[in-house]
Amino acid sequence: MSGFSFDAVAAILFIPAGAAAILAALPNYRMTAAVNVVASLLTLLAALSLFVTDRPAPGQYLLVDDLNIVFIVLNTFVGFTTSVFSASYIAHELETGRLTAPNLRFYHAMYQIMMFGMNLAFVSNNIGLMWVAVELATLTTVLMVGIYRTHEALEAAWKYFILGSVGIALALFGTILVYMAAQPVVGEGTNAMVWSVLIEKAAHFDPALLSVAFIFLLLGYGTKVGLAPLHAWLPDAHAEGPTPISAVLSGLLLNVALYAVLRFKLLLAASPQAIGPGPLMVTMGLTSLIFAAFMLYRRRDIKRLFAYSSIEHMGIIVFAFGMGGPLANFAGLLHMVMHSLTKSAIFFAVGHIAQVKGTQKISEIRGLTESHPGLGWALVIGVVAIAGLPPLGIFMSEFLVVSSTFARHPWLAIPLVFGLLIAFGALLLRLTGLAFGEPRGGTAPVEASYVPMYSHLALVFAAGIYLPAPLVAWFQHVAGILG
Amino acid sequence: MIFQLAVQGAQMLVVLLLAPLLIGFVRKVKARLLRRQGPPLIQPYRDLVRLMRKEVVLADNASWLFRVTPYLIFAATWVAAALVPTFATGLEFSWAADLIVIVALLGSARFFQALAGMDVGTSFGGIGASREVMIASLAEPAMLLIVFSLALVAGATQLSTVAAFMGSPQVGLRVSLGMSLIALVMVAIAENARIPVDNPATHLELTMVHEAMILEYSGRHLAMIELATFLKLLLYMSLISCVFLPWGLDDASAGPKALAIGAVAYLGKLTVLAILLAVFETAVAKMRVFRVPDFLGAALMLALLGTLLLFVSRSL
Amino acid sequence: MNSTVALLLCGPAALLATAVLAAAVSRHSFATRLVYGAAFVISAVLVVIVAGHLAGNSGEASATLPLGLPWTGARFRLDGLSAFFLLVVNLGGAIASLYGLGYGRHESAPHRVMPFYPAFLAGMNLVVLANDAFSFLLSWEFMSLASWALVMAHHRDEANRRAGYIYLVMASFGTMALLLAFGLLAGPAGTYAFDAMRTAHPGPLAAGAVLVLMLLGAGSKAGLVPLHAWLPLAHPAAPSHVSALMSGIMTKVAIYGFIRVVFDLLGEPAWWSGIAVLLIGGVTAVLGILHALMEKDLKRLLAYSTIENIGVIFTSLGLALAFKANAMPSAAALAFTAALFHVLNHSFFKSLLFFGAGAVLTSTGERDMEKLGSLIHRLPVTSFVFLVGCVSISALPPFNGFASEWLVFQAILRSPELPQWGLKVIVPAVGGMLALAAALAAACFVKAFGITFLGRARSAAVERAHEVDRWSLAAMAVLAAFCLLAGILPGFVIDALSPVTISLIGDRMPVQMAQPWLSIVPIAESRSSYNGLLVFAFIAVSASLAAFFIHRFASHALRRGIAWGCGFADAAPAAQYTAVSFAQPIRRVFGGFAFRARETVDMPAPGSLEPARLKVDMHDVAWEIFYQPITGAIDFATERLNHLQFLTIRRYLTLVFLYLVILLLVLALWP
Amino acid sequence: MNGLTFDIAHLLAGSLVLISFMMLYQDRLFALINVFALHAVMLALSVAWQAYIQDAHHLYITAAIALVFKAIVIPVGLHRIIQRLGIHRDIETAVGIGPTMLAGIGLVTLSVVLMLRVTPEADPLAREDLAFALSIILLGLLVMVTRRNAVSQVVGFMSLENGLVLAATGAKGMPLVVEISVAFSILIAFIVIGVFLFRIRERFDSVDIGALDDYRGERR
Repeated sequence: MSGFSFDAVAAILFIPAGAAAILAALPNYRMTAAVNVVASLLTLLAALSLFVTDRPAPGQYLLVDDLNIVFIVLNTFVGFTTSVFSASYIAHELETGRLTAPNLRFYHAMYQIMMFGMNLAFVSNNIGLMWVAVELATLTTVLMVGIYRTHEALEAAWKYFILGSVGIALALFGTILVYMAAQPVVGEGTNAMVWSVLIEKAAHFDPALLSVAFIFLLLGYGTKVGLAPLHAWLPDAHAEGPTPISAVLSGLLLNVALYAVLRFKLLLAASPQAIGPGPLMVTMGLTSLIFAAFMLYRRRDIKRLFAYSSIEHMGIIVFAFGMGGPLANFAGLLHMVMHSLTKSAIFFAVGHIAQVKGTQKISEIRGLTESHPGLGWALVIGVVAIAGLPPLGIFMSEFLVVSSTFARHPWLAIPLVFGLLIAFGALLLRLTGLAFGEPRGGTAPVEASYVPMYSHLALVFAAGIYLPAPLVAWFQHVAGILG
Repeated sequence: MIFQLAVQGAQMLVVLLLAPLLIGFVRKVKARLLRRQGPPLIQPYRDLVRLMRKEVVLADNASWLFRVTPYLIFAATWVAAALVPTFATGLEFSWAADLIVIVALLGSARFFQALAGMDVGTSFGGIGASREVMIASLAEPAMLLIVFSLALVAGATQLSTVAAFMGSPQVGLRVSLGMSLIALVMVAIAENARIPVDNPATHLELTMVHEAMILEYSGRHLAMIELATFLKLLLYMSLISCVFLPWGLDDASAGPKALAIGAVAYLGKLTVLAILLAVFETAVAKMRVFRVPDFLGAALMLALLGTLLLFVSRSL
Repeated sequence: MNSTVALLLCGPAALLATAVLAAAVSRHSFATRLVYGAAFVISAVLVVIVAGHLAGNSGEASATLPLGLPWTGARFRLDGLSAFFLLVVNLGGAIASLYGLGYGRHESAPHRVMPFYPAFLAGMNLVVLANDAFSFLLSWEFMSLASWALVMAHHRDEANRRAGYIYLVMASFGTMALLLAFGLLAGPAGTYAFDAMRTAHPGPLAAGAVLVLMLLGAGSKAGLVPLHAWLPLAHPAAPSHVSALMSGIMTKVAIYGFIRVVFDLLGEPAWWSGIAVLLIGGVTAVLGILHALMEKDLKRLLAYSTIENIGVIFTSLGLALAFKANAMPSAAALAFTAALFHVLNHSFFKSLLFFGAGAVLTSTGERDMEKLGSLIHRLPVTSFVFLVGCVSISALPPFNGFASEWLVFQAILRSPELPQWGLKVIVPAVGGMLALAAALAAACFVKAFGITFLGRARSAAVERAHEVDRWSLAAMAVLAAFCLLAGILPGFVIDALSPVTISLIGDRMPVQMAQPWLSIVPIAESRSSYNGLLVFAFIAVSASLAAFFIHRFASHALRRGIAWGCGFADAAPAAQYTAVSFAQPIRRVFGGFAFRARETVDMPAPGSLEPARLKVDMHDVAWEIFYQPITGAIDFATERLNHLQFLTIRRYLTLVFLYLVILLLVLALWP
Repeated sequence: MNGLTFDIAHLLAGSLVLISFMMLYQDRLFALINVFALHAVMLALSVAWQAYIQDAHHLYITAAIALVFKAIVIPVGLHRIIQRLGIHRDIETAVGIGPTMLAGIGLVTLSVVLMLRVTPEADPLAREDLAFALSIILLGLLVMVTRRNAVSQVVGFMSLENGLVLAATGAKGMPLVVEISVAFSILIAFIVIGVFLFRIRERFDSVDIGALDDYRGERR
């Protein structure tokens, strides 16, 4: 049986890779879009099969364990829905001539490569391999952000590229340091880079070396997570790239980087003398939260607005993991999943809105619930969810984070609540402008599939009311691992 | 039981009959103080009867409210007056309402009077109403604070109990009681639209408050309202006398002899108070409307001070 | 899984189903009847069930659903307190739905009202039923969300959008405060079930923090000064039957939350906790009614007067706290009963008044009193029931408002027995504030009724006005009847409240129905007593006697004529007193400190023809002290931080670099 | 290992740091590029030496890449592109040379202090090597943030990356070193091409990032 389940892991990697090869060859864009959707669906199915089949024994390079399995499923799921969304989105782009057929071929191929990179990052059992995978995913997104070739798009991509490369370098140095910390204990060679080995022996590693390593890793991967003050690339990349990519960036790539940080946090937690990662992460989380909350107010571009809200939520998540403890970790995981679903749903809606209104300027979009009820109410629900109002999922995680934090360290809860409120005010202010009032801007009918965004929102709603027991058990288990 | 009811009924009639006489007496004394002959004592009765006989001239757009109000005012005031011990405490229905309720009854009378003032839609009614509620908004809290301090002393808001307690030797002389008395007098003056707050005899619309409200009334309606105002004056006087001069008051069940003493004492007190009022009114001049808040604010402060000082005097 | 609770939970479920249904059919013509009819039936059924439970005095019942927070589950519980508030909520809901049956037809955007209306009712029901922190907060915020959607129903109006925005921001501020409070009560282990919180008593510091947080959280929803800013904006913005629910019912749900935590979960209060609540309540009462007096928009006036009544309720709650802390259960029971009684009464007459305002709005299209007047001729029934509402809310005997305020004063009169000097002195002062508020309330509603319904018509809109539909009238008539009944038979209510006081205070007021002549006696007859029924009878009898005798024996002749205008026949209606001019004397007296009001008169030179002008500028002090600085600070911060969006790549790199170096330094200096 | 091998490795690494310092006070583009070429050569040497003492033959490939690609191809390419685009040859500094040098010294001390906290029983060669690598990385970053025009920033980035390679090779028996160095070379190629030809050229007259940055996300 293990043979088959290894196939599952292999499928998760090879389906996107193969699809990418095919897509690069296919000329017709309809077909490429279709292939893209199908490939994503297959990948999702393969990922789901991981639940039913028993997992492979951790090898030198690949690993499936409690921590990454739901990351994988979430990743492939959002990847699939996004591919559906992008099919209708890109079609419109092609009509309006913002993109050409060759662009699209490139775009779809890149999409699958990116999925491949992210899946690889999740399943890799080797810190070096993970590094390579994360960078692969990053570079592909850089290329896709620049795909419109407009002045702004190119500059956004360039900014992303430069800052990203520095992040890459720092992360690599951290990885090397980890290896050097492990090498005296584990011995030379690949073993010193294998998770399952490292985590066992972590207690004997040199704490000082590990601490330095963690700082580099936190900064390196933190750049990808978009933590302030390393966030600079994120808003522009979201705003200027094609909306499906914004959705994937916010919904998935940030998670990939976060996953990496979590892995190394585990390593550090296992080595008592090293610096506690908690305070660092709490500080960075609060900084990002409050900073992003204030930045939300002056945004004029709708996609950039939600990009900043992603920064804010990454801040919350990192804060939660920094707090640690069963409740906070549980909340962090929950929040991460909920944020991926909600934020990608919001970007789906925003994408169609920008297409029907023909602009991304917040000031030129008004009264959506009048002119386009389907999109408008989807946006309302999405923003209400992202703002942490019940009965949607994020409310539960924020409830847990805030209350547990206040019970343990009241003085940390105050800035947290402060940031949440500031962000709430900004989001609601913009929402009131966008969704209500005298309709303004184009009133062209939408040719969009509501399925992706409403399915996401439905999931978020369901999670806010009821979490299925197995999911809870899994979350609690992982929360336990995270300590 | 029958006797009790009889006493209660007697009280209701007494206040009703005595009220115009009291007014007449006050006017007489004032006239004498001004070296005038003055109207005969029974003049108020004559006025009332004449008004009742006259037809009512009603403004075109007066509503049903305007016509119902006089009777409501009269009824509320009469009930209130009937519940204040005059010549005897512990009447049959005295427990139906304590001092707070009596104040509130007068409040409802005022409420409807102000509405009636606004009903016709002339500016005089408006002036009267708005000034009236302004005065009331200061007089009522003052009154309630007085009630507090009395209740804190006597441990009750039930007038009979209060009177009984004030009659008992355990009261002693208390500074806060003095303050309450002064405050009560000031409130009474304001509530009854007497000089210096308001001038019941004026007929220059702009200077008057109470009269402006009832400017549109005539005939039987006016009679009712006049009677209500008479009753109100009587009410306040008997209130002052039963709380601060409780001598001769006795429980209604004490028998005819005690009641007779009480009645005589009551008449005596009324006379004294009426003379004092007349003297005071002739001695002072009416103040501008916007000086009234200061006047009543003083009453309010006195009452509050009295309440707070109680604790001090208690602790001594 | 208790059957009663299960039954009660079916109510919100059915309401939510109705909401979904409404979303589907809201554009059809039959939707109004369907939705409001369903809401009415459901609420009525709930009323019956709860009333039965209260009457049966059948103790507590609880149930747990496998929803919400996984390891806690969604817990629900029905005890005396929740039963009483369920009664308030569903009674209000039923009557509002009845009103909506008629009013809903005039709705311009039904598809933006009907889906959220049942959801709003469901949310309030769930808040009162919830028995763990998560379900409570979820329902609480859901309630806010639904009402927000209702406020935004007429979203094309800029003012409404602003109202909705401020409302929801304040609401989530309150929720955060509650969240922190529950965090303290739950402790690090995260025991969010109320039953667990009840047993675990926090330390004095934590208890104090929880009290403050509850004042912030529940207070912001109930409208305590200075957290009231959203209320007069949001309540009037919604459709009138929703305004009635928000003002009359939702504020009560907030009070329920306060009572539930402070009296139930928090255990024994500290004596000073009473002082805080007392003072805030008194200030709220006075400032609220002063604001109301200055208003000329009818619905905003009503919203402000809600703030006043909330102040009264909180004052008596504070008294109850003080007495409870000093082990004076009988006095505490008195104060607590007074509070609950006033909760009930306010839900009656405030709904009634908002319905009346709605009727005026539908028949004239005006909310501005300066454009109304003389409606008593056009809307006879409405004006009559509105008058009843005004009398009741002005605390005039024999109506219900007076009964409850009388109880509050009786409770205040027990204050000398308190041991602490602070309380001894503060309580009578607060009593004075309440008296002031009551007197001002009377003034306020003389203005409200006098300007709106009496006098002569101030605009053409009034001429077209005609009486509203039967449903609305029925709803208002029912409420008016309740106001009178609760006023003349307060004993019933007081006795019905005894289980609640027993469960939370441990004592009850003496049995009232045993008293002769149905009068109420809080402590002892020698001390104080009141008999609404008798007073009512006396007034009725003597008034009709007087009328009868005069008409019979004296004269009943009547002649119509023009009003006396100082010799000028029939001045223009504009010459009447307006809402603003009516309030002017009181503004002169109180405006100085309450609003920093300033009057400037520019009088033209003698002989010149241009009119003299009187200009009054007033400030909302609370807004200027508390809210403007915050908005200013946020503005400043965003402006400053916004520069970070516009740096060059090199500068961003510098940020990263500096951050790295700092972290490395920290590490280097790490011991 | 015997002292000599250690000293040589030490010498090479130290000289790399020295060359990084030299970069800090270059004020002409060509000079900077030449110095970078020297840096690359030195890197190649030390990598080769590491390959020799660890007798890990795959490291020779890394050394070769460093030599060919970084020491020859890139510098030549930069020279020619500068001439073609006619960039003026001076380096605009955001921070003066003097302060930059001081900062550099500070950074080196910092990295040494940090790395000496590593427990002494760790391999001394590794410790020294890491200390040097870290200081090279920090200096490279310093060049990037204190120089205004793109060429010098790219050079800074490349020297940073040299530091990484040094660290990677210094780590005994670390797998994937070759792959990583290849990956990085490609990355750098991307950057260089990206800057000069592929995108920026067709949009802007100058490659000065300042011009790039006149677009800052949102127009004010």
